[in-house]
Amino acid sequence: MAGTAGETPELIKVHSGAVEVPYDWHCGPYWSRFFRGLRDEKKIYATKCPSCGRVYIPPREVCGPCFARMDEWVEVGPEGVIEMFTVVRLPYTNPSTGEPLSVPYTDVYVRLDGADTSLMHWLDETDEKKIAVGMRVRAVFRDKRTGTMHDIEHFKLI
Amino acid sequence: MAGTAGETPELIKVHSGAVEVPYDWHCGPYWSRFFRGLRDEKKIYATKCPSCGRVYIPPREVCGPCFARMDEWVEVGPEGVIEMFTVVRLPYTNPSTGEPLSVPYTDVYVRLDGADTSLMHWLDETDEKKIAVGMRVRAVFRDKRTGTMHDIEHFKLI
Amino acid sequence: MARRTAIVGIGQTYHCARRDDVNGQELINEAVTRALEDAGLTMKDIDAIVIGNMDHFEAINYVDGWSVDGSGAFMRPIMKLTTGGTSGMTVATAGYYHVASGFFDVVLAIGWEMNSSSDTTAAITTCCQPLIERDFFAGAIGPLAAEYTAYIKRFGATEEDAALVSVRDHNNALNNPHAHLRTRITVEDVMKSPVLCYPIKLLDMCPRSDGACALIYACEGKAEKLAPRPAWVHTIAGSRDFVYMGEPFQHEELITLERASARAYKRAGITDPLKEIDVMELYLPASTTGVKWMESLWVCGRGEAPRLIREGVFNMDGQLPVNPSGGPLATNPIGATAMIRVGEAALQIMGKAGDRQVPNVRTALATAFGSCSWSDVTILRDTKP
Amino acid sequence: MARRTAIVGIGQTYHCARRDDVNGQELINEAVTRALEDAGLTMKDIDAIVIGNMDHFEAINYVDGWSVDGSGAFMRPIMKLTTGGTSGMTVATAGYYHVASGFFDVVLAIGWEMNSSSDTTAAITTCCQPLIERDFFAGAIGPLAAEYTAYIKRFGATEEDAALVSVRDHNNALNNPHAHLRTRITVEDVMKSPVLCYPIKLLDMCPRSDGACALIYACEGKAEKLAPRPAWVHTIAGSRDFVYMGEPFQHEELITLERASARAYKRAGITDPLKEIDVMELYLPASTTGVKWMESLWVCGRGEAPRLIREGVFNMDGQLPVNPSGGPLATNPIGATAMIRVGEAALQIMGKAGDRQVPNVRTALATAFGSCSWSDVTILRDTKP
Ligand SMILES: [Zn+2]
Ligand SMILES: [Zn+2]
Repeated sequence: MAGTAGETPELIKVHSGAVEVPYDWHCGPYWSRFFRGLRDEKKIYATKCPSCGRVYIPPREVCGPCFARMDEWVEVGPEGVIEMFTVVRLPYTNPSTGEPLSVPYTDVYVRLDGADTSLMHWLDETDEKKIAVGMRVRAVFRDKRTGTMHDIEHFKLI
Repeated sequence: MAGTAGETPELIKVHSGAVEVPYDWHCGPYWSRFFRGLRDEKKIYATKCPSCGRVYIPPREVCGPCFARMDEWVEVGPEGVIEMFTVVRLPYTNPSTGEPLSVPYTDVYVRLDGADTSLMHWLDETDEKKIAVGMRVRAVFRDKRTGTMHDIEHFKLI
Repeated sequence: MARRTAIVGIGQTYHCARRDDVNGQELINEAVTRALEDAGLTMKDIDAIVIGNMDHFEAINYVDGWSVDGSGAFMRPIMKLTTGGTSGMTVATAGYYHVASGFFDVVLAIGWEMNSSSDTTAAITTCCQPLIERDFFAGAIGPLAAEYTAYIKRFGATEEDAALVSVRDHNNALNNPHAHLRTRITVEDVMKSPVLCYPIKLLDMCPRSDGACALIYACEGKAEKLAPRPAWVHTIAGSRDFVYMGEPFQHEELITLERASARAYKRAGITDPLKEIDVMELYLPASTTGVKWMESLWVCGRGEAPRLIREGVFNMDGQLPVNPSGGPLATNPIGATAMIRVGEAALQIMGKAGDRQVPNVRTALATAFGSCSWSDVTILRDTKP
Repeated sequence: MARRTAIVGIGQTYHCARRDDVNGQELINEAVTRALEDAGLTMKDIDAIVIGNMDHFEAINYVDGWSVDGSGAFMRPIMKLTTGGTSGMTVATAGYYHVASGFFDVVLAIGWEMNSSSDTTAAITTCCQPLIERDFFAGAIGPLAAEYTAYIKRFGATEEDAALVSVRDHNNALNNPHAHLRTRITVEDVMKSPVLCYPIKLLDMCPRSDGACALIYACEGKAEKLAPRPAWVHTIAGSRDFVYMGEPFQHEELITLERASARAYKRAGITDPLKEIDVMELYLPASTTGVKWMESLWVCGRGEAPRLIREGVFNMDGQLPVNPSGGPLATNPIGATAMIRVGEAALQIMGKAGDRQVPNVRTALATAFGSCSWSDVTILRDTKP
């Protein structure tokens, strides 16, 4: 009989390999228009609440505080202000690829001109001594755009 | 401005590719002993409840109905009876690989001799006319065993 | 001890195979907006929210978080619950608890799913231990197919008995504007449809739908003002069983449904469910379960279900109509499916079920099914408990 | 209206970085068994169970299902809840609701996590919309790091202020036999530890732990018999905010904690929390939050937290001890972490906190944090509400 008293039995651990499941995500009309704006016009579109007047980026159907439907579109950016930032130095697994992310890179929260919320994106500077809250930045668009957040390559300090 | 009235705007759908995240699963002492039994002895070990006497396969720490800890190990099988079965003809994605499973194959619930619960596994027959509830089957072990459920290649009709 | 609580509003989205026209949040908002309209309320009237789905079907976790604007949860208490197929009723139950406890007066419960985001069967297999049973599981279909082979062997039931259930539910759905599948079918159509997992064929099995449902629960004192005929919750009972699929109790009867429904009947004072219940909305994921599980609802003895089904007892014009809406065989946005059962039962009580209305409904029962073999039961009435 | 309810039993497992010696179900059983022992109960006394974790951290969904034997849920009502980092308190809250509603007398709440099963930061990023923010998110660490850059800019706080919090919590953990990390550290150690996401360094951030916690809630009438000094639940309040990370309200204060704690104080009759609360167990995932979020708990004005921290007000010998257990910086089995806060607060009320006991605790507060920026607050007292 396996595992009699006194023995130190082997404990088994199983590595899954990658758990892979493909997904399709629907963007719906709001995100679709936002992505079309990036791809086709190199412009950043936001929605404006008819009730409180806040301008939301990324654009969306409903203003949470007002529970009001938004139908008005406005252009924001492409410049804005760093509201906060972090330089990421910890490598972790990119869940979209299963591969480690290469570090360092900088995540930045940009309050685009004309917007009341901030857009998360990358900044092309990873020395924290050269970055400060309040600095102005500008979106750099890629030449080849496919209708995703990465149609903006990153933001740069100006 | 993108998406003016009257236009039928493009709706964007994004395919994720495979969402890949590697996992490590701990087997703990009960499953580890079970897998060691398959791998090292070609034997199927189960646990027996000290309170109600039920013999559980796969083995586990706790008898659910009694909430009693099980420390007694017994050997069950390798023969048993088909309690129920299904021949799978619908192809679906194997979440462990992201690839389509090849069909048909037969899932079988085997009440192993000496056990009070059934073990799920494969049967090497996919013609439902040749399979019946109540038939006797026997576990076929692989030559090369690694300490997983697949140390049993499949069950065969006897 | 609990405060009396009723359903006063129901909202269902347009359900279909692919809702490409909305993202998840917008789908949720569609159900919420319709439920609020149905109850004549605005979001300001909602004290708390409960929501649920199967996160991994969409690979976007924490719907309670990312749907806040659309669900109306901004600065409100919200909880997410997921219990597999039973999720929709778990969420509904939690909505009920929120009000019955006395903490909140008016509560919104939301179930939803964008099934088209992934391979549903692959996603369902992840409820099975990867090291033990996952490779032998085949999602929801495999075990349901297998258990019917045992039932056939024991009681002489046939594949045609299951087909009769499929025909009933599919054809009932013709009366339901919210149903996803609305096509008239025959027993022959079912028998000729492709085998998915023997003996379950394509038309025996529920589809995958995109959709959402929202319910509004209100306390005594408010419910009567919000609805002319509120659907009062009389009892909710749930039962869960073993960890592994091959357990001793689950193959020839659905023990969890037997125990949950027996408990619910006792609490509601029901001794003869076939006579005393006016309509049932059952979570039947496969037509085979519409045979086998009727016995677990105590409407007949062991092995008697095939006869009752052949006699049409559960048809719209029978003694106890089952699934006037068409049930999950017609519409199955998984995280919403069980909630739709409760919502459809409530519509029957409230007299708002339109072309699918059963006359004079005073007592309605809804069930949910999920996970290994779990069951929930809700009983609603037009009178206070 | 709600029935008076108290915590009467607490069970924690051995917490460490890798519990290779158990599988998930066995880990859960360890906490359950200890909680039952602590309350002097057997599983027969338990009427219902609530459980929660982050399924995708282990890639095995539906813990409510596959853990039934170990959790004791066989043929009992069970619910699974998941709300991100707040899960443990959401589960505890649901346990409380189950009893307060009058439906169940004695209820078991379980939080657990086997963090070593996967890359926690990768798993956490899946709470972010994959199409919009996921690539810019960096799990729990990134946003917490970023918000401290804004706080530094606005109020002149320093990285050393955060390090003082880290030193306090790590060194408190030396008194807690259940703590995962038990090493004495200094401010210099923190400042010299590797940067994870600027300005957060390794010793500023919680570890990943394997572990579980279970609480037992009992109704008035039973609670007094089960515990000489039950921890009575006075109020629970939760608040949730926006969908996206870049929203207007969250960067310079934690609005959800401000609103939830204000609501909790009002219900509990607390007007000066610094004086009227005897101990706090706070869900501080990073030392930086132990600076910034104190203001959101109304214990000081805006920008004043650094001064109070430098003065040692929240140390074990200060006016308001925070995290005698060491908090999440010492122990972090994510689905259990928030429940451990409630359990540790209850131990302080019950006088069973051993070497980490604060003298004469009459009122204790626990918090939870998760998702975008969500907050839950629980207030316990030694007297009935
Ligand atoms: Zn607004
Ligand atoms: Zn037993």
